[in-house]
Amino acid sequence: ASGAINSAQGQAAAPAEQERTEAAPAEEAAPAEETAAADENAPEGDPIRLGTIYAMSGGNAAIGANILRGIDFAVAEINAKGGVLGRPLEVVRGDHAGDPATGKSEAERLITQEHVDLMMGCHMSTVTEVVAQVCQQYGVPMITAISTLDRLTDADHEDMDYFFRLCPLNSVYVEDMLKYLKDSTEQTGEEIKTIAIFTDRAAIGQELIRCVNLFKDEYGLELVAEVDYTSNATDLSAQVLALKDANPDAILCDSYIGDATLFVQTLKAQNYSPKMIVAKANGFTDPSFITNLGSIANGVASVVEFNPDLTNGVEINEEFNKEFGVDMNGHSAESYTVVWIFKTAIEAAGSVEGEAVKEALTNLDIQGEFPGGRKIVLPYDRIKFENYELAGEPHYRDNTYASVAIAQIQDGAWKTVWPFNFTETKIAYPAPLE
Amino acid sequence: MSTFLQACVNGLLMGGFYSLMGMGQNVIFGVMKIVNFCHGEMLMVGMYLTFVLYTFFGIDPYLSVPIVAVVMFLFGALIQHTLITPSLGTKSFTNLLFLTVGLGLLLSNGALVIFGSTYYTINTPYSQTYINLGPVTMALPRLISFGVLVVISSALFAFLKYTTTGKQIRAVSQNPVGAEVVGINVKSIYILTYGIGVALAGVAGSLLTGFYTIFPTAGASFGFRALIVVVVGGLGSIPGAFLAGIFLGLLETMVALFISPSYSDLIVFVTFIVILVVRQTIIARRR
Amino acid sequence: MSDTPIIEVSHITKRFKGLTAVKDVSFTIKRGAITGMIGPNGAGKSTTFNMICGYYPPTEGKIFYDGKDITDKKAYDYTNMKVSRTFQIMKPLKNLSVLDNVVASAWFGHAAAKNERQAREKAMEVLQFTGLYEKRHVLSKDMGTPDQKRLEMARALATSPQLLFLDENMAGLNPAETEEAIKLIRRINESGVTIFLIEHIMQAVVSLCEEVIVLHHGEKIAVGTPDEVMNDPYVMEVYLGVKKEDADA
Amino acid sequence: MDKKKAVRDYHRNLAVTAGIILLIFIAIPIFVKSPYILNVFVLVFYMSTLSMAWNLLGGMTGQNSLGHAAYMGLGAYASCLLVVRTGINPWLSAVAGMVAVAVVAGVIFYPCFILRGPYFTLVSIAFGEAIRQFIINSEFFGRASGVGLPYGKDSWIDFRFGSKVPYYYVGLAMMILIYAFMKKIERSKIGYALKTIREDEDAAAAIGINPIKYKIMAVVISAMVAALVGFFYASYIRYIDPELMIQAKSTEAVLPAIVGGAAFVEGPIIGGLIMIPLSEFLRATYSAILPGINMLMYAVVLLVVIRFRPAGILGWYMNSRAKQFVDERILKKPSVEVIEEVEMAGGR
Amino acid sequence: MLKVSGLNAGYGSVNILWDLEFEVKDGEIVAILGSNGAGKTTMVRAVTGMLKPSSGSVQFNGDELSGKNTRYILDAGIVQVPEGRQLFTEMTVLENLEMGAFNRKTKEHFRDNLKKAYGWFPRLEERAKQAAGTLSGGEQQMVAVARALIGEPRLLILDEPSLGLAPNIVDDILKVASDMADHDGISVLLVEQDITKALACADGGYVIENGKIVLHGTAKELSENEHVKKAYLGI
Ligand SMILES: Nc1ncnc2c1ncn2[C@@H]1O[C@H](COP(=O)(O)OP(=O)(O)OP(=O)(O)O)[C@@H](O)[C@H]1O
Ligand SMILES: Nc1ncnc2c1ncn2[C@@H]1O[C@H](COP(=O)(O)OP(=O)(O)OP(=O)(O)O)[C@@H](O)[C@H]1O
Ligand SMILES: [Mg+2]
Ligand SMILES: [Mg+2]
Repeated sequence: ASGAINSAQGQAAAPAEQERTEAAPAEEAAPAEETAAADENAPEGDPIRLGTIYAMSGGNAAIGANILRGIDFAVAEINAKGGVLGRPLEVVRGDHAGDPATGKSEAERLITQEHVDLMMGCHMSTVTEVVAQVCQQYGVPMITAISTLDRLTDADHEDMDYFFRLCPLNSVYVEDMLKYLKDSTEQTGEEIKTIAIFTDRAAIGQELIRCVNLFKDEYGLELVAEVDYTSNATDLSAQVLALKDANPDAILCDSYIGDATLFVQTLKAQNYSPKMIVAKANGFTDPSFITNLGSIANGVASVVEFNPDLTNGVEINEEFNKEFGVDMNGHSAESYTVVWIFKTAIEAAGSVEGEAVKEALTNLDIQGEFPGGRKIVLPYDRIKFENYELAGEPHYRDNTYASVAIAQIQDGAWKTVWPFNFTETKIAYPAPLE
Repeated sequence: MSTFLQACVNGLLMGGFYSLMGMGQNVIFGVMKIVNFCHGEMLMVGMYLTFVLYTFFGIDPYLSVPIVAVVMFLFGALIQHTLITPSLGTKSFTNLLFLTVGLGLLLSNGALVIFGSTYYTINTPYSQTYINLGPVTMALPRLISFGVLVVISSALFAFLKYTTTGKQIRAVSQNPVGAEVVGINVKSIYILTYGIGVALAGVAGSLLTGFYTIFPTAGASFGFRALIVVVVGGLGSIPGAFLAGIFLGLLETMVALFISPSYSDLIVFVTFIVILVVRQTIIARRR
Repeated sequence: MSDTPIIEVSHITKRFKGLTAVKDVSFTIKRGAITGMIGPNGAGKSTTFNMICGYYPPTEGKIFYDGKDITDKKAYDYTNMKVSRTFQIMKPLKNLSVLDNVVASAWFGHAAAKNERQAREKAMEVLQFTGLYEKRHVLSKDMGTPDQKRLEMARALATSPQLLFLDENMAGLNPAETEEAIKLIRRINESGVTIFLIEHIMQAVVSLCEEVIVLHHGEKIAVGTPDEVMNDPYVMEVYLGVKKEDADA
Repeated sequence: MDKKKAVRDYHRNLAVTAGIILLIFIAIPIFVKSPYILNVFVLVFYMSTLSMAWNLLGGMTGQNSLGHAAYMGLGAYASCLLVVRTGINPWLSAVAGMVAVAVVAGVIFYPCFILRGPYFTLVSIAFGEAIRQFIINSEFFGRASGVGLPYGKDSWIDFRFGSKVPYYYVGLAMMILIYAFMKKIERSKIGYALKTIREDEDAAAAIGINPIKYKIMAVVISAMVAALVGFFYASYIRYIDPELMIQAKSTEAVLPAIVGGAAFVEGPIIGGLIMIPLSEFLRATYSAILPGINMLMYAVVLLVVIRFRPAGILGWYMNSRAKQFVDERILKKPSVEVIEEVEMAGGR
Repeated sequence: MLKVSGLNAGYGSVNILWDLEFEVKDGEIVAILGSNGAGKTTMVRAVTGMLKPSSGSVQFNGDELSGKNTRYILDAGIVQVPEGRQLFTEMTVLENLEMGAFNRKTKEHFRDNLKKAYGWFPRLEERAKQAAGTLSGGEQQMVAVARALIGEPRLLILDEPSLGLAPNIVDDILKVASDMADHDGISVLLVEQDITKALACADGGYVIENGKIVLHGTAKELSENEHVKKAYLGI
């Protein structure tokens, strides 16, 4: 199903190395232009308004914070280089507090009161679904950077031609996770036969379970336990005991940051060291995950949409860390990229008019690097929104080139370990958790 | 078998926290007949306080327990004096209920404003120390916490049962006017009890930082469990709250172990309703 | 029909845990009359009363109303049977006006109002009858004891009872106010309502009651006209507190 | 004779004032074109209606429920699932949803009515959580992922519109209808029974009220109205998930009543008109600058009202000069005695 | 002993008591008469500190009590049997009585005082372990009086002690009051509706109407007063 995506990854490795040297002069040239451009253009034009709708308050506000860092970083960068069509970008923030009704209300406010030209959001697919409808109704182009729910772009949404998705779909994530499990034998010498799922009972967890069931037979894996809990759990020891009892070769998990932290602590407390833990990003890749857990996080692996050690990521991560004091994570990197996509599309359309930008997005094809910007910082080298079929279902306007890597925490930092041709780092097996 | 033993120990250790929260809630409810709906948020404030003491002053979380207790007591006393006491006069249970709900909103969003949405933990040299007792493993912080809270609960029980102040508290809880008649300063007792209740929640928060993340809405799940504990253990009964807390902790782990972790919440809520209804029916019959 | 007693209490007993509050008590209440019950504090008067009115089930024994067994009837069925009561410890609907207190009652009972207008009219009538009319817009919690006692009675009357139970409805009234209350009760009785009352104020018992039942330690120790009962030496000793010397003299 | 006229004039003035207020609401969509502002009104309408549902139980019966989000959510689920699974008309599904919720609420709460005061509140929370957990664990209800209603062309039959205006009018009509209904209940036998129960259950039994019967009635009516709101919500947002039933949502349902004045049928509407625009305004203005500050300020407003105006805005108004002025100058209200006298006279 | 002058008090903005003046001497029983709602209980509350007077003075053995809290006033020796009893319903009878011994050094004398109290009300000894809330109305009143006596009052205030009591118990309680006045030099302020009985045991009395004192005199004077006869005795 994701053959195309895989081949993209395969190709990405080598060119990325070459392009790096080429890109350097372009980057150096930029500051010269930038000063000139900044003086003439940036402060003058009417700002182009980019609406963002994320949870700023409520239980999942931490995710919103990471996303907005990425957006702010990109906007600063773009404005410093003269903005878009000579006009500065301006971010107008909305807060959906995790609630679809509030999301709808905010979308309406941003569009009709704040007159935003573009929209980004949300971090909960359930809210994205509602917000996308509002954008469609008012003809405001919207890109979601991180909503991975497959359904968002399925046949029911065929007509929603103002809505685009950058990130991979859940099924892509999960299939890559399973692929990693299989490929790992090559390095560890042990075959993974049984798996267990540990996950939140919220929508994210349901998706993990659904997708694992979709692919497990194809990869010859036996699902021996499905263990779930309610978000912000007070205690996970019962769950950990259930996993311990099932004793799988690998655990797949998806949790928000608080539960992810508690999970690893509880593994230690219950004296259980699974040999392999692979997470579906989310809380596990939140910057505070490693900070909070310290050495006991070593060995946890996760899907990453971005990692600082990716060839294209090292530089931006340094700047980003200088600015915010934390590493760029997948959410920050993806939202950073979306801002650049909007810039590119607007410049291609020559206006910010919704219809024109939508057309430009439909036809957009970014290969390697953004015009006037960096190379794509994510682990793939092309961005194009396409209609296609996935597992026999039609999908619309997804970035089919999107893919993910797998990283593992080693010596207190995320190290990319898969695909193997992307990295030198070897899998630490069994996961030490200390 | 070893899983079962481990589950028992886990339930016991966790139940201790529920007990502590429940006892705080119970002291407040017993005396003022108000359900403190911001009890979980008070726990959260205690967590942040411990965090601040550790990060900026390097005070060990367990050493900060007394400091947190005092600060939270004063904080509770202030709230009682400025907000709750005046509203008690209206005799409106609804208003009092939503007063504490509003306080909860205020506290959790206040934490969000001050500390942001980041999840923090406190890592002490011993946070990753584990003790093995035969087939059972226990994290040292949890064990210490449990010990501390057993001491606190017994102290509280003795305080209410045997000291003059304790008796005054009980007298006020039954009849504030009568208490005034025999010379008890009812308002001070209110301040004292709310202070104690809040301090207990704060201490629970402080102890919890040993193995739980700190974030603005951290208290919510604990707050509701405190309510369950109070009701199951019997309003006003400190030993009841202690046992009910342990019971709840065990129930959660046992349901997760023998039925499914997915249903542990559902079953806990249903059990709660059933216990409540059955007990009240018996009480009503006895009338 | 008219000679069956309106209430017949047959061998009722009530035990609370270890304590027997009422022990094998039997008596009847005569239709159309005012019957009183007296006895020392804790004798079991209110308990007897509560059993007849369906608040406590008796541990043993039966209660008949118009010859029908009503032992197991629920408290809220009584107004439909034309029986109404007041409480020793008053229970006004504190946050409602006096008028609304009574309107609420007028909606219920065997002759319940069919609509709002009827309910109000009936309430107004009762208020005038009980002398609360002037205070109808006062919140009931803002009234003093005698008015609240009167309100208790008004609420009971608004359900159009044919049998009315009054538990210490005159406690806390001074002699002048007691006279007023006595007149009111007599008026109610004259309108055809049978009354059963508990009272410690002898002035009222003597002037109102046709028959008096005396309880002591949960047992019936005497029954008769007020005169007979009050001259019973045992009653004098345990209840009236007439000094031995005085009694001898 | 002129007493009669004074009363008639007063009633006329009342009707005219009500009419003017109604006209203003009807006219708003004609003058206000911003969909966002209309959206805020729609929010006010359905939240106020939900709050009125709560108030029947909380304000009138004295049973403080903190589980109304669950009734609303169940109503939304029932009607959504019916539409999605069986394809029946949404309006029919609304009725079916209300009936279903009424049955569930009545049956589940029947044994709980032995509970008084805070016990009832606690059970209502546990009940709400239990329902939510049940849905999250149920494949039939779509687990945590929720259920979406199909989009499509504007249609009255499917109660589906791109524009806010139809929702505005339906919402307004719903609110007014429920208001009239609640007003009717308040003055009826049920209303008096509920108020009596609130004040004292023993006293209620003494005058012939079966407390359990009437409390169940209150819970069933209240749950049905909440289910109706759930239907409206689902049709408006077109997507529902179990988060709809979290306890914070139940709290939100109560605040309009508390702020407006729980003792009055109008309380939830007044409170809704104040609190919902306030919350929207605070979020729009401050949430992006300093996350959390909006809810913080909202909480402060709530605390200030409870602390200093414990009877709510309406309770305050009732004892204020403003009311005196309105009564005397605008409505020309005669004294209570005069009104009473005329009414009683008219009755004979 | 107790000298009240110019006392004004009320609830919120409503003034109930208007310039009250009265006096209770050592060992004297003073009756306060007045119809319902006249302000008698309000006066008791103002004297005992449960209600802050808006102006005026309450002097007790030369000590100014106005504005002091209940505890201070209790320690000074003014103990009341409140209207409505105000017992601790879930505590046992014995515990209720213990609660009466908070002031001064009464804790030390508790055993002796308890014995005395049981002497006056033998029924309480029988019911010592029963929860006060389940006692009959009259038994509860006994507990309230006993609780006050255990506080070793120098001035005992009884607010409607006869309410709901059997005639013989009323006599008992009034007799206890007179005995204490006669033998222990305790003064008694008696608020009572049973005016005949009250005046029979009192030395002097005051009549309050609408929050003002309208009459005062010896018990004999009052019981012969035409106004008292007409308005309060219904003669
Ligand atoms: N807490 C209160 N708030 C407002 N008004 C009150 C309060 N308590 C009493 N009042 C009013 O004060 C007035 C005097 O009441 P008070 O209780 O002092 O009368 P009383 O003489 O003791 O009557 P009773 O014989 O009924 O005990 C009454 O009009 C009463 O309504
Ligand atoms: N619910 C209960 N539990 C235990 N004992 C009770 C209960 N209710 C009443 N009693 C006891 O039963 C006895 C009779 O009480 P009851 O209230 O019937 O007395 P009464 O005759 O009405 O007295 P009074 O004249 O003082 O009102 C008392 O000794 C009382 O303590
Ligand atoms: Mg009695
Ligand atoms: Mg009084």
